[in-house]
Amino acid sequence: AKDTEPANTETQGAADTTKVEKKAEDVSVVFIPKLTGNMFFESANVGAQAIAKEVGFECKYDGTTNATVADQVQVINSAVNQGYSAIAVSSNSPDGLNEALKSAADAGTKVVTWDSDVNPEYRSIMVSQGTPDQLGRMLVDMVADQVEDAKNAEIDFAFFYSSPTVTDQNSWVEAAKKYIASDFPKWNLVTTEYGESDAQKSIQVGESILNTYKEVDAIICPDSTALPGMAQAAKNLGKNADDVIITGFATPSSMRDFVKDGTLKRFGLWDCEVQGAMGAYIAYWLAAGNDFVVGDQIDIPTVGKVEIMPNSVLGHKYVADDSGIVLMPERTIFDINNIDDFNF
Amino acid sequence: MSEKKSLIRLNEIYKSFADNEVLKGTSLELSEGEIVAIIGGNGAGKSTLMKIIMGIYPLDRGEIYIEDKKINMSSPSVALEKGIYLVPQEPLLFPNMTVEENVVIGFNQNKSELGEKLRNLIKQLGWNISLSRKAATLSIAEQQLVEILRGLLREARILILDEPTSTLTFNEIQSFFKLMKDLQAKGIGMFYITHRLTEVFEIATDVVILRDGEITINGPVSDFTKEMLIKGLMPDSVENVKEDLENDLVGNKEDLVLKVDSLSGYGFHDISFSVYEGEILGLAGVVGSGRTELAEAIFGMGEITGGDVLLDGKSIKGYKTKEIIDLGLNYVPEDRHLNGIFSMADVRLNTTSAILSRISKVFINHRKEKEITQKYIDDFRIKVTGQDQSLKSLSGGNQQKVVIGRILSSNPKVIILDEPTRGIDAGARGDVYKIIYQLKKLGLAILLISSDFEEIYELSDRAEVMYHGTNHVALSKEEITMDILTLAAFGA
Amino acid sequence: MKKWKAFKGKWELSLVLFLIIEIIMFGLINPRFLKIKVLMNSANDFVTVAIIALFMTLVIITGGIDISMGSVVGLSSVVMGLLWQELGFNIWFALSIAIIVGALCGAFNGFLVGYVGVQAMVATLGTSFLYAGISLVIIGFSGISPAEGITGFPDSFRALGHGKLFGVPSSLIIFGLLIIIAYILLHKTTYGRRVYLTGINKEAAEFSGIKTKLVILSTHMLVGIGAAISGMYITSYLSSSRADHGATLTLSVITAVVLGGTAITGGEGSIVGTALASVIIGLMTLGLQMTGLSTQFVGIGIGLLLVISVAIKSSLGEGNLFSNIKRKIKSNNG
Amino acid sequence: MTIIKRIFEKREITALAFLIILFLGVGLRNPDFMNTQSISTVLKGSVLYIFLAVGMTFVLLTGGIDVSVGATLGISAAISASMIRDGSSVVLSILLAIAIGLIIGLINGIGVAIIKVPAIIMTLGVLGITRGTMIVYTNGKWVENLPDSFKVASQANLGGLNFYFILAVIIVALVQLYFSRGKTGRFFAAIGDNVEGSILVGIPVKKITVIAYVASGFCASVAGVIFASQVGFVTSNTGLDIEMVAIAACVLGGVSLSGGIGSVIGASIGAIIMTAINSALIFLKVPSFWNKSIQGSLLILIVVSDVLIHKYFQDKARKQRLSARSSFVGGDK
Ligand SMILES: Nc1ncnc2c1ncn2[C@@H]1O[C@H](COP(=O)(O)OP(=O)(O)OP(=O)(O)O)[C@@H](O)[C@H]1O
Ligand SMILES: Nc1ncnc2c1ncn2[C@@H]1O[C@H](COP(=O)(O)OP(=O)(O)OP(=O)(O)O)[C@@H](O)[C@H]1O
Ligand SMILES: [Mg+2]
Ligand SMILES: [Mg+2]
Repeated sequence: AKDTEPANTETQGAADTTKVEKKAEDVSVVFIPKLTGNMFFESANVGAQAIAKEVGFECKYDGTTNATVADQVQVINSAVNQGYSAIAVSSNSPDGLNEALKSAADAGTKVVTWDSDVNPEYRSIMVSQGTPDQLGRMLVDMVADQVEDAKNAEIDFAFFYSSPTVTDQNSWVEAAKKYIASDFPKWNLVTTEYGESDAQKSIQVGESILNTYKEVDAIICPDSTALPGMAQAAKNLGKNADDVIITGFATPSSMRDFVKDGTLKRFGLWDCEVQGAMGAYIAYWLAAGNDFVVGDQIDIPTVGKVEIMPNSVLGHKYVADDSGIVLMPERTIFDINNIDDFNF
Repeated sequence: MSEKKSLIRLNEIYKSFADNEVLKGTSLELSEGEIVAIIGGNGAGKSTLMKIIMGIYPLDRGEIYIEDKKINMSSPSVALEKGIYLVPQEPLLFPNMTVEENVVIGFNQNKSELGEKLRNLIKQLGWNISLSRKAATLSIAEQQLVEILRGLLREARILILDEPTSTLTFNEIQSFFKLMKDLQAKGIGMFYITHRLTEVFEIATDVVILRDGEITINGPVSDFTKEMLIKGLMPDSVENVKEDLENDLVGNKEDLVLKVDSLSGYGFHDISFSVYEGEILGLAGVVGSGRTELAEAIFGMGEITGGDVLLDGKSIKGYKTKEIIDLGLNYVPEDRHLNGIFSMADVRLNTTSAILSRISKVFINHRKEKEITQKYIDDFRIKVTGQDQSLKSLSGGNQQKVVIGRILSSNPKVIILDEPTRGIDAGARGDVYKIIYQLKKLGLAILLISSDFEEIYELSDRAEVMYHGTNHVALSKEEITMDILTLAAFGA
Repeated sequence: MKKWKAFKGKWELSLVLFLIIEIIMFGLINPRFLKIKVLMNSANDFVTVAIIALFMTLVIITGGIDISMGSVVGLSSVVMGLLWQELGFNIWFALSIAIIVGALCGAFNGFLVGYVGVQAMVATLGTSFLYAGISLVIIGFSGISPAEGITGFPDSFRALGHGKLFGVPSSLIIFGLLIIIAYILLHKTTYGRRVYLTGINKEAAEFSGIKTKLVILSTHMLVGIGAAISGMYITSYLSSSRADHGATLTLSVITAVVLGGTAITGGEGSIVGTALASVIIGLMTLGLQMTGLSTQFVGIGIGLLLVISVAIKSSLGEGNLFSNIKRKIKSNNG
Repeated sequence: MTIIKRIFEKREITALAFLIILFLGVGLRNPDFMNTQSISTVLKGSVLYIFLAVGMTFVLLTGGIDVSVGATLGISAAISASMIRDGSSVVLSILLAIAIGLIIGLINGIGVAIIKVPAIIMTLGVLGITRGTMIVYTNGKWVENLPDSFKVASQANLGGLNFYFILAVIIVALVQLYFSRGKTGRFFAAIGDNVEGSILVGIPVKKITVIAYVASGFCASVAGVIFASQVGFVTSNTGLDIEMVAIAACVLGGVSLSGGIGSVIGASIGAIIMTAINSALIFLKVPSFWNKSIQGSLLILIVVSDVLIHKYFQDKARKQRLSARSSFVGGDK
């Protein structure tokens, strides 16, 4: 890999003296979720639209109801065909979009990813909520925090998320398993179940998990449908946070009632509205004619300055001047104390 | 009879299907207590006219008066309300319902009362039919009985019977006629469609001949003789086939083609007979005697549990239908609609369906296909507008000719004809008979299954009579008479 | 009356007409739509549906249906990927085996429908679960991370989905070739004739010595092969082998076949119709997107297109809406 | 022999037998599956499918099919949930959701019965349109945070049985009664059995067909409301692919896809089977990547054995009847 050369003729010195070469109205961004109709992505879109309005560029939200690579490729192709200047995409697959993104780049479209990355050769910047490692650890820690002497406790736990084919949830779960194996050797995985992003099925499967594995101590649900489903299941069976630890990732609004009534104590997520805003803005920023090298900073209205870090922070091998990562400032753990502070 | 109250009057009815003008200003009247026999060639428009009365088809032009009031016959429910009921030519039962459910459906009365009435009716008719059987398991004949029961139970004022007797046995017909007479006495008017002229004289008060959508003869039965009616039906004066060919009737009994050797299966048992080249072997019997099962078993479509079938001395037991056709045996099925025709497809596709692999290797040879189809259209005088006319728009007789054409296109040595003239008019029947003779002359061995004893009598060189699944009696040419056939078929 | 009838008889012709109107209309809304490159490249996206639809036409003509092909697409993709990556097979050999797997899946469908006599919809509903399940099971056993999938295929294989010949994208070439094959198969060979005859009247076909069970089995097998080819194409196009490729194809495939004029009740239909309908739907999707409509609403457009076109088609038939209206008008005048 | 035959002819009984075997079989490996809690989970979970299957049975009996029920369920759930969340009266919201279901059913019915669009096409089109409309209505958002009072209804028990399940049982009983005793109850099956025959005996075919689709739309919208109450939040993919489960349930319960045969009791048992399989696999502690293939295999196994058993008895009956005909002569002679 080439070494990064900070010397750059166009953006001399500090990158916060950003030159916007195009007028905001001339820039159009397509903001692409993995699938539409999922609360997480809809919230991200709220952030994206808000910043688009604030800055004054056009931002189209486009996706399909199916989280499949093929559908997403079609959406990307259509964006390129229509002559949009940039896309910000949350990818359904680390590699399935490569070709579509390559032709997009060839056609002059700027490519940014958020939430879920692709091979870094095929995008400029990724707005990351954290590495799989970070998120996997976070899942485990949210359980460990609720257990006395977690290191030596013998607890039975289960994973419950959307499907065996979904990319990012599986990557977090893989990381979580590794972390448990090294740091919590006495923990015992009893089952992994899937809710297929189907709310009703999630409840039924949730109840069945509780009925089958009566001794289960913790259920980790890194899926925004499975977590509320699991919580509702526990509630239906009259269980609360003292009987079984339920945690995972979901939007605070879908979990508010469960936290308040004590069904579960804590769960996490990052501020997806902010992430959406960052993704959309960086796409706009690039399309407006800005260049960067790794190490530069971007000033994002309403968010603040963020630094472009090398791909290696996410463990990628591909390192280049024009390909980097922007990390989200913080991930949040929600509990009874702060749940009312968030409205996404 | 003119003083009688008019039940229904049709005035100048016109109806066409696409370009096919079926009814051309037909007028007809039915009064209380009349039985009007309607006869006419296949495709003359008889069924169409009746379906218009029933409100199944809308009419293009014309008026319908019921008891002198003009009625807009927009749907069958209007007709039913006015006391009209049609026993259709092709039974229209609900296969997944029991016989009883089939009969009582659509009534507004109490079901148990209706059931009671139905049982009485059956007793009165002396028919043997189980009310709890599913209609799907009924033979066509039994289905026809159920249809008739429906009509009778409805106590219609106007009853339309479209060829009700075409599948009934002699006894069943007699009890049915008796019942018709009872109804007649009660003042019920009936349209009675048939292809059997003897029945016209037996039961009808009036007779109407419908030819190409126009009424050519109309009047009391007493004004006509059978000969007059035949003449009215057949303008082209169809010559008497039988006499024409009498000389050739000596079969060449040297070459045995098909030999059935104590064959057993489901519905037939220990059947033996032989068919020789250039010979017609009649297989008589009443409906339900097991002939269709036998024929289907020979044709590779039914199970054989014992015995053997030899074609040219070679056993074809257990062969697939395709192989049997290729070896030179072919079959004209009994149920034309179910097993015989591809109704959506055109004449050409129908004709060549059994010889696809013969006229073409992989790609269809359209030229050859056309030639073959045209040959049969010409030979059999099939009335079509072209080779690409769809089968469903042909009349029954012409459909049957197409089926026979298909069977022959496979160049068989033996053909089995199962009720080849069922529901076919006298004209077309003459054509079919001629075709059968032609085939015989060509040296084909023919097994003719028929419940029409007259047909067996006229055509067969020898006859076997089946009764309850066995071949009961074998008759030589001289022995074949209507009396003996009837007696044998009923087990005597 | 005559004109309407001729119109109905030539459903394909009205599809062509519709296609032209569609192109002009979308072209007027967004001129970029008319760029040859955009139009040609749109094939990359709809060809996965079109390939399967071509062969599905045969199944539907026999009176059946196959709703498992989406799962076959995923299964064939996974099989190929695993053979190549885990067992180190040559990519083309792996591809051939994947197509054989597709054929076997189809054959099993055909066996259930033709020989056992299970209703096609039910049988293939069951197998759609089964085949999708098998993909997951073999992934589960292979120990491949479901998060990463299988990727990094050689360039020669990637050319399948990305290559160009005289400027024409490979997707169009594959589509064209398969149209020709399917057309010849259905309209020019005795096999095609048997397919029609089986669909019109299975019993009568049996009495004509046609092995209808085999015909049914083979049509399902063709769909299986079509689905596997589609799976290979999409694997190459996306350079990624995944179990959920094809998960959402079913409805589009059936829509294309039916819009193409094939009667869902069997006995009637044509390859040209299906091919045209596939293109119409493909361009419709592209066109609606290019009007700025969000992709998730394209379903409304396709749904309307399907219902309206089939309603028109059936209204032109005897005894339906149009002729009824005509008759009313006529009888009022007369 | 005849008893066995009777039993196999009554498809409800075979379906029930399979359900019991499923419970016993799984219960043998894991007795927890047979405790009241798990059974109640299954029954509660099956309510949606029962409603869908009942509606679907109306349509299937007439020889049609309705693949739009999932979308109808979704849009009704979204409408009722969002109105209730925004403080509208619960009754009004439910009525409106049901009205939407009735309208969708009416559109389907008119398309199929009067314009004569093949059922699968019509409902497929309406599926696409309804799904799109639902997304427009919800703006792609989930409907969340329904009042607890509305959610609690889904947990209400009467005599140990879930309230919604009891409701479903009552509806099934009423519909079954209507089908077997009602004046027009037999008409649905008659149309699927033989349309021309139905016309001939004066059955108002168009009207009854429209009613069938309206009934299906009604049931789907009721299921939608129940979904909102049971789940407590309505995602945008609510009801996605659920129509296939409903159809599979009907088929398992002996409703024929070609029309004319079937009962709502059978369909409901089928619905419970489909739900029970989901839970059963968890209780069997099978690694969950097996779930789909086991579900598929079971579905295939059930329908194949059903078809084969049926064929066997039909064939046997036919052979017996035919043999009786031909052997009768022995006694006669
Ligand atoms: N539904 C239809 N569509 C198109 N053509 C039809 C239809 N029904 C009947 N025909 C045509 O109308 C003509 C009259 O048919 P119809 O059935 O009335 O004859 P028929 O006198 O009853 O003959 P048959 O003695 O064979 O029963 C035939 O040419 C037939 O092909
Ligand atoms: N009880 C039955 N169950 C099922 N199919 C039957 C039954 N009875 C008759 N069939 C079928 O109906 C058709 C017509 O039967 P039909 O009653 O005419 O008797 P058959 O045995 O064919 O006698 P034949 O040909 O001597 O009149 C045949 O194809 C037969 O297989
Ligand atoms: Mg007739
Ligand atoms: Mg017979």
